[in-house]
Amino acid sequence: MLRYIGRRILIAIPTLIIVSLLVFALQKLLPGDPVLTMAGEERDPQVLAFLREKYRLDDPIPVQYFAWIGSALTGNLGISLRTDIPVLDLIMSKLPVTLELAIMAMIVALAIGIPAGIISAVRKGTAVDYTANVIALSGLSIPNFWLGIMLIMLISVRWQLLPASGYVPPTEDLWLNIKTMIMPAFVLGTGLAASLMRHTRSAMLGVMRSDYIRTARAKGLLSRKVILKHALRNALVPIVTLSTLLFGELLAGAVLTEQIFTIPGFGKLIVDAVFNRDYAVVQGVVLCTAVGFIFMNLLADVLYVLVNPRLRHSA
Amino acid sequence: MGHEAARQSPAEVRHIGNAALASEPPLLSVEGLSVRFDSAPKGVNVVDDVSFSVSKGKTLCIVGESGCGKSVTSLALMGLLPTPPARIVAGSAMFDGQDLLTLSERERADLRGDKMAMIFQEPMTSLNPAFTVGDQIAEGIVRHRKVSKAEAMERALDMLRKVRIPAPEKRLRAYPHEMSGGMRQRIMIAMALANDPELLIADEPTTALDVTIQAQILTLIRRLQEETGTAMILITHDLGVVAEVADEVAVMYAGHVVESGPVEAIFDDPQHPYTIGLMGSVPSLGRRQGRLATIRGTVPPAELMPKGCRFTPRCPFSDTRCGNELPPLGEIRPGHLARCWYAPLEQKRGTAA
Amino acid sequence: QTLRIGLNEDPDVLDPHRARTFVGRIVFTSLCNKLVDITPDLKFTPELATEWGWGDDGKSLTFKLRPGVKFHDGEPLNAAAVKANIDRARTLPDSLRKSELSSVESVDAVDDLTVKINLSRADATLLSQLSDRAGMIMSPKALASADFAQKPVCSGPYKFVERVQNDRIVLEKFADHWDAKNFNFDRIVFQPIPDTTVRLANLRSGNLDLIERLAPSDVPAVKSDGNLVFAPVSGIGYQGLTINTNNGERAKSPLGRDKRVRQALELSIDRNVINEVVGQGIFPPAGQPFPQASPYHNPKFAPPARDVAKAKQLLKEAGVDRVKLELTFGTSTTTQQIAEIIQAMAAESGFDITLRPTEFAAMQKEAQAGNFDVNVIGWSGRVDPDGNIHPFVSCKGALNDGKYCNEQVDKLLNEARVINDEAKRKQLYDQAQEILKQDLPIIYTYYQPWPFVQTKKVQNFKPYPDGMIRLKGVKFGS
Amino acid sequence: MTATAAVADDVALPKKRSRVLSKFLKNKSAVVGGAIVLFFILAAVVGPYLAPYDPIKPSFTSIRKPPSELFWFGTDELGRDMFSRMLWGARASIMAGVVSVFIAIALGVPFGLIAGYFGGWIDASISRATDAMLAIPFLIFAIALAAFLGPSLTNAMIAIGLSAMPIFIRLTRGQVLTVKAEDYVEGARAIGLPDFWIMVRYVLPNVLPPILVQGTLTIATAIIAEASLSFLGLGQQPPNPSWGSMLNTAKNFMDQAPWMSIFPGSAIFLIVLGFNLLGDGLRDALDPREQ
Amino acid sequence: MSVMANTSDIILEGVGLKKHFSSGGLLSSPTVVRAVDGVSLDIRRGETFAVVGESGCGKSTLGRLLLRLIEPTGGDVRYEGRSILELNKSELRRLRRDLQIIFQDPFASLNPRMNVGDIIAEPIWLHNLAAGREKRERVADLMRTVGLLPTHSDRYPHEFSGGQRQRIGIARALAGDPKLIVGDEPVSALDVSIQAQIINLLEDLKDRFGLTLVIVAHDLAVIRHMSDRVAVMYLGEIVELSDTDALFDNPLHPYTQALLAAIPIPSPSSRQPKVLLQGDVPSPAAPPSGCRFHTRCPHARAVCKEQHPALETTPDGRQVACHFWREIQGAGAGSISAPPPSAALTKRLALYRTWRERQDKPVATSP
Ligand SMILES: Nc1ncnc2c1ncn2[C@@H]1O[C@H](COP(=O)(O)OP(=O)(O)OP(=O)(O)O)[C@@H](O)[C@H]1O
Ligand SMILES: Nc1ncnc2c1ncn2[C@@H]1O[C@H](COP(=O)(O)OP(=O)(O)OP(=O)(O)O)[C@@H](O)[C@H]1O
Ligand SMILES: [Mg+2]
Ligand SMILES: [Mg+2]
Repeated sequence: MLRYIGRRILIAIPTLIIVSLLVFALQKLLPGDPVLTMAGEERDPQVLAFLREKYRLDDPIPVQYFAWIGSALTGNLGISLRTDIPVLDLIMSKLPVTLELAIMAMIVALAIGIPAGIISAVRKGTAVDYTANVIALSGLSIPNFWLGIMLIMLISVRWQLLPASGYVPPTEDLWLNIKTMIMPAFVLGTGLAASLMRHTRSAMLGVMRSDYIRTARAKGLLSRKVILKHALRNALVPIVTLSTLLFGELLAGAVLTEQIFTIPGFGKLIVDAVFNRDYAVVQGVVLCTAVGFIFMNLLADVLYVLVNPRLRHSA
Repeated sequence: MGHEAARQSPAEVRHIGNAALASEPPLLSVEGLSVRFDSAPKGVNVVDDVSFSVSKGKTLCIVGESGCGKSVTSLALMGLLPTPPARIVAGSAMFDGQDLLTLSERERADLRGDKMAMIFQEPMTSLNPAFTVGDQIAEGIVRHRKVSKAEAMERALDMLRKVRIPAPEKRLRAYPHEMSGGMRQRIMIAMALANDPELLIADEPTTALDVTIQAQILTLIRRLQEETGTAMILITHDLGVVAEVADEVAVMYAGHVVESGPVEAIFDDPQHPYTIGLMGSVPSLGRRQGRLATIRGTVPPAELMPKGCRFTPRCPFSDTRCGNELPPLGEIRPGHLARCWYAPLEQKRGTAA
Repeated sequence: QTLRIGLNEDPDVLDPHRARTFVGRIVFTSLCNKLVDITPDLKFTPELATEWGWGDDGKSLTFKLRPGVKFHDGEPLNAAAVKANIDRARTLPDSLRKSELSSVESVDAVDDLTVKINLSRADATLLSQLSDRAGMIMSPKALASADFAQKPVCSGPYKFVERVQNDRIVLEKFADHWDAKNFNFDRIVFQPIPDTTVRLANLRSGNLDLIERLAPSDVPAVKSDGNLVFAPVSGIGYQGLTINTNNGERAKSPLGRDKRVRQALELSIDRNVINEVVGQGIFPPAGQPFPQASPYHNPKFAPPARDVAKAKQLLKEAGVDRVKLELTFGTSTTTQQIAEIIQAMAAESGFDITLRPTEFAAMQKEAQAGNFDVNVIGWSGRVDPDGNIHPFVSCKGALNDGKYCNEQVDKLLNEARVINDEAKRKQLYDQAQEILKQDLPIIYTYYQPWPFVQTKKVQNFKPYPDGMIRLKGVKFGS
Repeated sequence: MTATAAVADDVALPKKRSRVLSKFLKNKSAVVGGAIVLFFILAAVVGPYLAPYDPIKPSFTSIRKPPSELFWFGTDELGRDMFSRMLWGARASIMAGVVSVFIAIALGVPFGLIAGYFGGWIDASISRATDAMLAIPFLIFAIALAAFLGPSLTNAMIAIGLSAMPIFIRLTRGQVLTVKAEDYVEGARAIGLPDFWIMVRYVLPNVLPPILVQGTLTIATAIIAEASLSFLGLGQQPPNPSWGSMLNTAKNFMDQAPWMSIFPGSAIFLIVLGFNLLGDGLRDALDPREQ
Repeated sequence: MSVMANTSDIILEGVGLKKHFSSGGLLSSPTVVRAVDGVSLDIRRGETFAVVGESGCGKSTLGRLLLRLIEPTGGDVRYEGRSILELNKSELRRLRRDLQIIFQDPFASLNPRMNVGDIIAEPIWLHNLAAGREKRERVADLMRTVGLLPTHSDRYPHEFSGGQRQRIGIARALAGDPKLIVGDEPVSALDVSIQAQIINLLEDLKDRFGLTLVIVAHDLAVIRHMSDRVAVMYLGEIVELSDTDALFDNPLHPYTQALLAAIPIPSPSSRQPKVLLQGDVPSPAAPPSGCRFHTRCPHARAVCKEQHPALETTPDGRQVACHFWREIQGAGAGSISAPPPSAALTKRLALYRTWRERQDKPVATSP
């Protein structure tokens, strides 16, 4: 197992190198001049020159790249061009926020997706199945930003039930924290619930067709037990794997959700950074999400092995 | 039940025949079982008017080509047919004095794995990969017996010993993937027999196995049957297997039982053209005897299925009547029935027409 | 008591010398005191300096400092501190205040409470610069630390507590402030919420007490909401169209070469429609860079009424039938609506306008490179008239994207910079405007308003034309 | 006996011509999805000819009018007829979905095919690059690309297409690995068919169905992505409408003019739903395991 | 059965063939599966050569090695005396015409997206054997040859039954005028009645086109019926190679003996208890030392565990790999004495054949 993980990590290295190249190239390609953005309304030429020098923006691109990679390898991701805050600090302070959002959204998605998937697989072809499908697909089909604003208008403004936006650290006020996160988590989670539901459904359908389900029924087990023990247990293998991979999608979804609900997380950080041409932040954050993504992939594979006795024992 | 009726249906004839052979009433007696699938064209049942019976301690073999309805028949008996699309449209199956087909789902579930058990064809996929073998055997015991999990495990261990699995204590905690096909089929057998069923249905239990392993499994099944006196329905398409284990044989073709009777009668004196063609199609193990006698063509698809004898398009002896009128399951000799207008063939088709 | 303020964006570095954003100035207003402040009618008023005076020939400026003022870290605010700050603003490599203080030659701490600023040339704009970030005084002791921007230490009525980027900036009442009794809140929380709809939603749901820059489209809704108070003020900034008259290849178009075409464009635009349709009445039409509140405003340069016939006539004179041009603007709903309206209106007199929304960072670069025909630009405005005109139309102006260059205009504007006499300056600006009105390097469209909205709970809030939030006297009603 | 006698063995063939089609038609959700998609495509094609008003020209006398007989879907903030704009916007939105997915497939499938078929270092390099692209969140990638290319609908389509490409590379590659192991591919090698032809005639047609299914699902994603890019100003350019950009403007008028968001919002919802249903239906219809 | 071919005329020869798969190693260290481990054999022109053995013993791998569909780890394959491993591209293409393969699974072995006409025409197109009308005629001919209706050439594989698909596969194999066809379990997946049809068809084709057949199978009855010589494989090695009749009459290797003993005999009257092989086939990834069969062999002795027996040639020209073949001869022999069918069955089969032939006739004369 360790060996396997080791190999997977080795494979991740070239991926990370390509990611770093991609990120670097991508933002060099972005139109606009970070210094102009930084220099503010007055655009003092002296200041422009100074900033160019300071952030080595006049160096040849390869030099810039290696300088960045060099310091990144020592754990120094540079400082934000906009606010002077070290990028690592930014990442560290935003990560928990996005993670909280992602986890809560995941809970929403799981809580909706899995039961709905099971029910619609078991009741395949019935009205229940179609209803569950359409509801799940609705989650997927409504643009996040629209749903978000609708919810704010309705729940926060009209009914004044939940705070409209913002973020309160759980350490400060847990209840308020949860209250602020409910809507964003719901918006983000419903999008994922659909795909989770679809996958659960098809995994369940696949499993329900398999011979060992027939065996279980031949033993006289009752439907409930057959479904919840024999079928679900096996269907969980692909679902668990998928759920970890969905974190990537969560992160992407978080970009817009955080934008709408003004949640100071990763998504907002990176979008702002892209628009402000805050190179150091863009590079650092994308690299960090890429590492996260690769880690999630690895986790998915490991989980796959762990929940799958067939593989677990050969480990 | 049919016995009170004055008119004798072919099935009743066969019953009398059976009764003449076996002293006690059959454990299971199926009559006129018909199953259809929603997708099939109207009037074409995958299993049509199938009747047979099995007595305690005896083995009934059902043979026939792939798709002829063997599995559907057995699943119908176990109550495991997917409904929809499958639907039992007629028939009765008396088991231990009750008609299986009229029981509620709950009652069927109570019977399943208890008084009647089943072994499936695919040992590789019929065990749940997520649970240990012991767990899967014990589960069935806990379901039907008032025992604790530990007691059930104890019983599972006994069963492993019974099916001759080496190092049973260790195997109890093993997962299915850690075992070979033959081993898994033994587990399946252990699972099926764990509650001492009165009837065991084995659906092609050895088809997926190598010859040497097949021989081991067949021997095992036969021995266990002798020990427990369980009645068995064994489904196969291998005439060799039939010859080795059967007491009674039912030959199925496209959903009909075309011939049935004691194993010797079927092998030594086959009556239905399909049975004869089947025998001619099997290469002999002795020195080569020339070309194989073949059955022409393939089973027609449901929409082209003849109204009468379903073997008509492939039968060398057939004529127009065959295609239009379904021949009765006529008694050739006591207990030996054939569904053919021209049986016995020498008499009715002996001279080249 | 906590006052929650919704900002339009997240401020940048919290170091007045290096900061560049408008919202940053809003935060600094509560955090840092400056030498002088302004009144709502743009007069200078004492803050850290109690009095000031120009020296001979306007080549020096002397401030008398308020006694007993303390920084948030307890250090005393004295002449030395002021000198240190102004020197820092002039010399720090990445100071953005350098050009603002370019006339300053040296600073003398005459005594503990007297500072004399010596100039290399007379500079009429200096006082206004010192009423803004260049005049904010930070604790010299704190300045020594490398991460000042993370924990700014000033002498304003509120001191810095914490900042979570993109989320909030928290200030806390500074009890030792010289005017502490006039500041009523214990805490101020600034929350950047870029989406106007969401910002307003937060105000309505009670999460915020005050927001800046309401979207004009929400004006009717706010006005009809009994819980909210709409507090707009016409700003000192403006919105306009910068025309590429002299910057690279793209200036060589009929529009860039011929002022008649530009005049035709101006005549095609009905500023009142923009005001009513997009601005919901808070976008007063502009025809010059100086706001109505400014003494330099001249009614003579009022915007012309729309006149399609005349516009067509001008185009004919210029020898063009239809003019193709691209209108570049930053991605915002309001700007987009204006662009769409201009496109539709100008089409009637013969302009085929393609619209090109560009995100801000890219737009700036393109503008500098001359890669545009017409840019929609906005200017937040400066108290001194120079700030609203000089950088934009002088030949070397840092913000002169169209590279308009007219020696006479340059001469007039430079002259106006060094004269302290208001009447004389006004004359010079009028002369410049006379020329600009003909040449039209910039077509002014409307004055940038600062539409604030507050809940009814907030009392005594007075919006200033510079868009800053001054909390003196502001309090919660019962 | 002569071999021709064997003809006699051939009795009759089952008639099972359009099994896929009939399975598809039996699948209710697929049919509903297909109908929705068809309806919208029709609207996109002929809609502009049916539009009662100019979708671009503002009319300052009819600003933000609620739906009425004159303006079925009401008017927008510049007095333009929402119904006409919806019809025109359909074209942009559907194009955005279809074209970007077309780009993703046209680029992704060949890469996946080559990676899966040849394996080795070719596979390794393509796969690592794919991983890298997948590791950057989809929307971030699309935003950065669109910003680089400059805001326009075409560029948004390219950006979305490129961002969606790695999914197709990965899917194709995985699919190729399965198909490559099939006997019929080995049979093709056995008759000496060159690799190129094996890829074109054997592998490609057999990997295509799941890719087409994924394609319809990605169209849905792409339509939303265009809306999101519009939300950030990187999609369809004004004054031309796309549902995404209309929605983006409309959200500022959510209170005063709800119709401005309800119609484009529902249209996006419906068409995305339609494509999703269609994709799911196709999946079932093309899956031999499904009944 | 008569050996038609000249013994010295060897068409295809495998010399010390080896194929090792380094498998997976997903979680553990990679394991090497010795699927084929040092197999030498020669196939004579015109004969039917059978390879038999339990699942996983390497039969299919051997079949593919002989056609160079996979590259051997070691050893050589000679076709008409020439190593096929050294062929250049165009020569290899030419070789692909001569050597063909038919697969076990009739459902997986045809491209589901090509119609039958195209499938069969592909080799003709590829090797430029014919074009246009001529090509279509050849396809029609081939279809008739294997017993399909040429009018069905525009149908797709899924519209055919298993047996018919197998015929399509055979037609495709025949399209390039091959000299030798490898059948990898060509009838195992078929029903008994269809299996008989295909067996007959293969025999007819073999006679008609003078083909050499290599049949990989595990059904011993089929092998006995079809083949001239048989190679018995166990865990990647040949343990016995002999003329078919000799092998069935007097199996030399204990494994062959066990294999024969395990076959169920289709005659209920001759039921008898059997001596059965115990245990399972060991994994080819970790084959036992010495004689690979020693773990299951009833005659195993100490030396079997240590020494690997060579494949030696017996005086009567058979080959066997067992240290003790001389001593255990006949230990399992005669087990396969299927009793003659009953008189009634014989009579009725004869009647059936007569009617069956009559049934075919009218069709055979029709165009
Ligand atoms: N779920 C189903 N829906 C529709 N038709 C079915 C279904 N299951 C089985 N059938 C049809 O019923 C017929 C009988 O199938 P069954 O499985 O009983 O055959 P079998 O005799 O067991 O064949 P085999 O030897 O291949 O196991 C077949 O033609 C099959 O196509
Ligand atoms: N491509 C491959 N990669 C790894 N291992 C393989 C591969 N092909 C075959 N093997 C292994 O080689 C061994 C021999 O396989 P082969 O297919 O030749 O057996 P076989 O005798 O044809 O069996 P069967 O009767 O099941 O078809 C098996 O253990 C198999 O798992
Ligand atoms: Mg079956
Ligand atoms: Mg094989």
